[in-house]
Amino acid sequence: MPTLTYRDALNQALREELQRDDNVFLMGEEVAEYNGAYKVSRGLLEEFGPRRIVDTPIAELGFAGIGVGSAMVGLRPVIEMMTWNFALLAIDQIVNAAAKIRYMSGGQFGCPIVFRGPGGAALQLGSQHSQAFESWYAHVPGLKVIAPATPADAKGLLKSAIRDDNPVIFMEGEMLYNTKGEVPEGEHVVPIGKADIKREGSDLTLICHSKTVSVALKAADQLGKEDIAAEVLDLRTIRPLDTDAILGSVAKTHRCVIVEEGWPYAGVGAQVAYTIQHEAFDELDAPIERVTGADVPMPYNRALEKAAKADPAKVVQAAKRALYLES
Amino acid sequence: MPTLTYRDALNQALREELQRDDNVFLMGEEVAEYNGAYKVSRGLLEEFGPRRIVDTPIAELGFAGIGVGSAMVGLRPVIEMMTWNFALLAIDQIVNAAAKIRYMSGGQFGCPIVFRGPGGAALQLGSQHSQAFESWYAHVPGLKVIAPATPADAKGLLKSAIRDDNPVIFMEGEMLYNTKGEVPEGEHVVPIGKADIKREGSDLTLICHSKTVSVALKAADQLGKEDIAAEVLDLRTIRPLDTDAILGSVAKTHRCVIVEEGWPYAGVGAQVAYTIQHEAFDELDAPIERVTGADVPMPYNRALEKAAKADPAKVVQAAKRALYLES
Amino acid sequence: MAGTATKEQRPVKPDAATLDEWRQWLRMMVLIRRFEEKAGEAYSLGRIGGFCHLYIGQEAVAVGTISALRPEDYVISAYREHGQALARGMSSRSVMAELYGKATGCSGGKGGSMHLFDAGLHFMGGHGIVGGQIPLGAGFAFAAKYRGTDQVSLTFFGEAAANIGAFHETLNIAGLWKLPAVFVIENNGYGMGTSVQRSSAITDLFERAASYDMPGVVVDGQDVVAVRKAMDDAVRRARSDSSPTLLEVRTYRYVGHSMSDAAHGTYRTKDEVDEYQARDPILVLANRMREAGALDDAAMEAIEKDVMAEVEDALRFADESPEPEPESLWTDVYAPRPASRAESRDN
Amino acid sequence: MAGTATKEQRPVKPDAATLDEWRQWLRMMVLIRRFEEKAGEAYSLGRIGGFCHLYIGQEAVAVGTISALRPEDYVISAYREHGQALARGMSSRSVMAELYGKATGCSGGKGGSMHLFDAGLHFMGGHGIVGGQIPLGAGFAFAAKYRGTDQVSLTFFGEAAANIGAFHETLNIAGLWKLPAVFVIENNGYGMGTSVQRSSAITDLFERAASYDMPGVVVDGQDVVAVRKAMDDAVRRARSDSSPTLLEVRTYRYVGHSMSDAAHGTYRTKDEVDEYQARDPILVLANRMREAGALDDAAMEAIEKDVMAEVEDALRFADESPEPEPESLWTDVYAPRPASRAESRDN
Ligand SMILES: Cc1ncc(C[n+]2csc(CCOP(=O)(O)OP(=O)(O)O)c2C)c(N)n1
Ligand SMILES: Cc1ncc(C[n+]2csc(CCOP(=O)(O)OP(=O)(O)O)c2C)c(N)n1
Ligand SMILES: [Mg+2]
Ligand SMILES: [Mg+2]
Repeated sequence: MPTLTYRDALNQALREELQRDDNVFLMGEEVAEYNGAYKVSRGLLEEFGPRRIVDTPIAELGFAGIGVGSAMVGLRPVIEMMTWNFALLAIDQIVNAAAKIRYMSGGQFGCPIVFRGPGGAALQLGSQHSQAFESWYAHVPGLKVIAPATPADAKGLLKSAIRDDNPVIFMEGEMLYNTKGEVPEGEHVVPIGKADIKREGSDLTLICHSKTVSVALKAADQLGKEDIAAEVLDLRTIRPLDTDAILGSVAKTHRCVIVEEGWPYAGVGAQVAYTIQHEAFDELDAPIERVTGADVPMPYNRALEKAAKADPAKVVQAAKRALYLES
Repeated sequence: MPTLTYRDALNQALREELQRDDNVFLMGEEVAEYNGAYKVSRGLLEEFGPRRIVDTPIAELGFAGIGVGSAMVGLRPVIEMMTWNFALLAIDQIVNAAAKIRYMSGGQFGCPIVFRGPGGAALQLGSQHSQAFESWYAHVPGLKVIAPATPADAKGLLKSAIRDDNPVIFMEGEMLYNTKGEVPEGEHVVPIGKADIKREGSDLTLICHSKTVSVALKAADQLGKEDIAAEVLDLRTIRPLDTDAILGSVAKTHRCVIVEEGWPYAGVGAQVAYTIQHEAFDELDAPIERVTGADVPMPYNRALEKAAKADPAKVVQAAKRALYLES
Repeated sequence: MAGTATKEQRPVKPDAATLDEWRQWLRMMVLIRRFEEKAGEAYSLGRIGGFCHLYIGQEAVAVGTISALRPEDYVISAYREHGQALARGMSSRSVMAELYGKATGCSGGKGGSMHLFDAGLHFMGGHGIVGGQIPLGAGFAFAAKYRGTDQVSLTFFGEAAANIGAFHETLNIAGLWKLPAVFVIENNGYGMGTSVQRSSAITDLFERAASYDMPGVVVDGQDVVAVRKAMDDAVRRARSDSSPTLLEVRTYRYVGHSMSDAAHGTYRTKDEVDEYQARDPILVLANRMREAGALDDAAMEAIEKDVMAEVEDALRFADESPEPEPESLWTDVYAPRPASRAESRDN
Repeated sequence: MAGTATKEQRPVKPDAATLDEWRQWLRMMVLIRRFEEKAGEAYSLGRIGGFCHLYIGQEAVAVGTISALRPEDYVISAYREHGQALARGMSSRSVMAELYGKATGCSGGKGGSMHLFDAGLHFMGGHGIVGGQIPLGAGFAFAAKYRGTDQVSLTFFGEAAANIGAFHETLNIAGLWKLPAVFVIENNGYGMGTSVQRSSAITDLFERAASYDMPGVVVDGQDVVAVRKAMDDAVRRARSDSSPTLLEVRTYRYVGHSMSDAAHGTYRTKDEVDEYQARDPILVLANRMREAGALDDAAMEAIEKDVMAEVEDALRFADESPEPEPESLWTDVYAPRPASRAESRDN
């Protein structure tokens, strides 16, 4: 199997879906002539031309809505948000149009659209450029939310997202674009709504997604050295949640730490924790722990930023709390 | 003590704060000449004139940002969102400017601003006009979020919000505007961050806020007829959460149902449930239950809409699940 | 490009085909008027819920513009869209049933007054967020261009919506990309209780077209013939040259913003309303037809009778239609498999 | 109101006061140039992190506009704001230390390159969301009018930001309410890799002022004297008549959009960059001064030396300054009591 970067895996998914279906097009700021602000769309303009790879003005609300309109009449737009921070300007079109068109119209119109781009923090980009909005979009019925952690999942889930008949929020990570992994060639499709056990273990479950998968894996390594076997469960899809996989793992381990990049209040972890205590109350041997981004706007300074982020040390500590090894 | 409607209690709070401090002004669509779309600002233009009661064009992003700018230089704007649904268009200014100015500037600038207006569903207003966004704003560090249930709390908390030096999201309820209650005259200030026991009980805790307080109280009445003593805890402030009050009540009752108007995924209830299981794991005798709005866009049809909303029957049922009386 | 103003024009001798068209327009305008009056009554009786924004007084706008389109073209509007839905050919029954929230309504009772949809007729909805439909309308035009069809997209919005960001972003893109779209500012003078003078730095809103390199046109919205003429030009530009137009239509709503707003007395005078009613769009067309010898009292009465029968039938139909199935609460959230209650255990 | 174009103007005989001003402007432009060059180097060495958007080539815009203000006026900008911060009088030390993320930086190391603030100098920040600062700038003007002061608010943004909703909504309100504001479009031809021709339906962006009932003015941004002249007019309108201006300043950035973007080769040619450099703003002013006999090689060298000393000192200061206290992660979230770690147990 070829080894690709996460970036190139996304690029491959886009290319293959563009080839497969003429209704698919890519639109956003700098996606065409500039090959993408983060080069995810490199070479696509050359291959597919300006009809299908469309540079826009800086007008997130406008081009998001143009995408939604085109999806209502059967095109399958992929709208690149240069980063998810800027999508706040477009969120009315995502929440009030894309997510509701099917319902409001009594099922007459669908909205097969993908909004994609990097979310969360990169390095020292400061408060306005370092936000993870998974839980916001997952809050909204009508949307699906995906956040892949590996190149293979990135490819397979983006292909699924483009083929899905619903509006899909697809969250990538700037810090993941250069990471590498094996990626199946051609028709590699990962189903939406299925979590993935990235490492098996029986002592506790580390639930994670996107960038925090590698954090959890590193923590699991460290815990392994202390003979603690952590299972690492990558949600991959944030909405719909793979409740079966979550409960299955917790039924085995009885202890759980949820690791996410975003802020704590009503984050993804809050929903996961609610679900576990509700569905598997008697399975739990200890309180569910979370490791989240610090509950502050992201600071610029490098050391402060590092302190604000979830890291393996914090996960190890939380795991030990969950194991009643530390308080 | 005079009996006032929730609407008039808000009006009184605005009037008193406008009288107290010339830096306070009210801005929004139809707030002045029209006396407010929901008449919360009735009479204020007449008393304070167009300098302080300011009608705006339909430009939520623009006038929210103008408010934020004016707050950075020391004014104390109260920005009326005709409903919180429309604030999605302004959310970039609320999240990326108001909530972060203090942090990004290293504490040099504050942003003493209140965004207020009705949230959640009224009657048959359909998908785009019936959304409860408490958990979204509460997710964001830098913001405070308030959602009062009674006229007295509405007055006391709005006064506190206007005097607070932070950006405050103040969520009212269109269905609450006509409800009545006793309201202390003059200087009645309810502290931000303090929940309130609206009814005492020892068998289980119903945690609620805003419109669901009356739902919980009705459910408690019905439960009372079956000799089940439910405590009704009104959060009043959504962020910061009054964790002490929540844990205090659960330590007494050991069982809990959270009732809220919004959608379930990563709602306020998810955060409350996480907190309880985390801080009071051994106090819980049963899984925490939630009654939320249905996980769908709001339908127009009256019966469907009713089915989508939290109601006393659903709360009674959930309470019985929490009491292991029903499954 | 500066705006060009099109004033009311009176063709000297209308031919038979023209008179035929006029007759259809007249009937449609009367239908909208009576439909809305009855909808208002039904609202007062509690048969219609939520918000209800009537179109009375603005009939010539919907009829003059939509009549210029082909079936494959797209129409999208805001929440004040009953008249446009009817003008597009949706049945009085399906619209009224939707206002009643019935299963037979155009949106299955889930949309309501603000969210009328008809996929078959390419009626792309009523939308409730001011300006929210403007980018969607451009999206249909984008799709037409993408596919190489010669479809045209018609987007309605109020004059107050011309101050919101979505207007600006969309028109810039439409001008830049030369989308086959017609953007109609339905200028009825007020956004709720705020006059255009109090909401907009300039009141000749068609002049904003110059910012977007597209023609800006203003037309008298009480004269359906003038509206149609201006729309024909705009549609031609869109269909043949793939180029957009900003068309401002000056009209007036006789009734309140919605059913909870008084027609006059707060932000406008009765005199002002009376003044506009003197140039009622139905009257203007009827007079024109009378002058051409194509309408007499009997014919007018016949139209009224025919229309009233249709509206009464629609009311009866709506009244007798079934409510949506309770399970439909959970359908149409996702495709293709409906969401099941089991996935949403918390309610 | 149609736009009026102001072209480069050469006063025949500058007086001593003028020459004095020019000398200050020249020094400030040279300071900005050298500061930015050194910031670029420090970035390449990893001493500065995140995004870093340099101002090189655009110096006359900041200096020509900000020099027209009084201390009590307000200035706000986007993320390309180092030059404006310096022009407003912020010390090289506090700006460079902020780029280094140090406690001594103007924003305590929490803001970084995109978020420079100085409350004392009414420098209201660098902002990272395109167009986000435009309503804030209008807010300062609103506050000035509210309080009855004669303060003026100056808001900078790029030409690509003129296509975003916040621009439209704010300018309409500013025109409608007659706010004492100057909106400066810093038109450097590109938004990242997209030329103005590919992002905007019209490229004479000052003409958009007509949509908002305010004067639209365009000026050569390579000539600081012309910029200042146009700004003086705009400030006068704001201060005396409380009326806003849209001022388009045509300029050019010599370097890439940010440090990760090449100066040329992808979306523009080296020839194009060279062409603009031939009309370098420092050169244009220096030549003007030489013509007036107010500058010779020695004087120029003295300025360069003085400036380099200041920049070197700033680098040293930034380098030697302490990191922020770890606890400062948790402060400045809320006022007045800092958030404590205990309230945020999950991290
Ligand atoms: C973004 C947004 N803000 C506010 C509202 C509330 N609102 C509904 S209609 C309306 C007035 C719109 O006026 P106009 O665009 O002129 O259309 P008209 O009602 O006159 O047809 C307002 C303020 C809304 N629906 N959406
Ligand atoms: C709303 C938003 N969309 C996209 C971006 C990414 N972005 C940052 S700068 C920029 C280009 C802005 O160009 P212009 O306004 O001309 O300013 P310049 O960089 O030329 O100074 C873009 C697209 C952003 N920061 N905010
Ligand atoms: Mg109107
Ligand atoms: Mg630029």
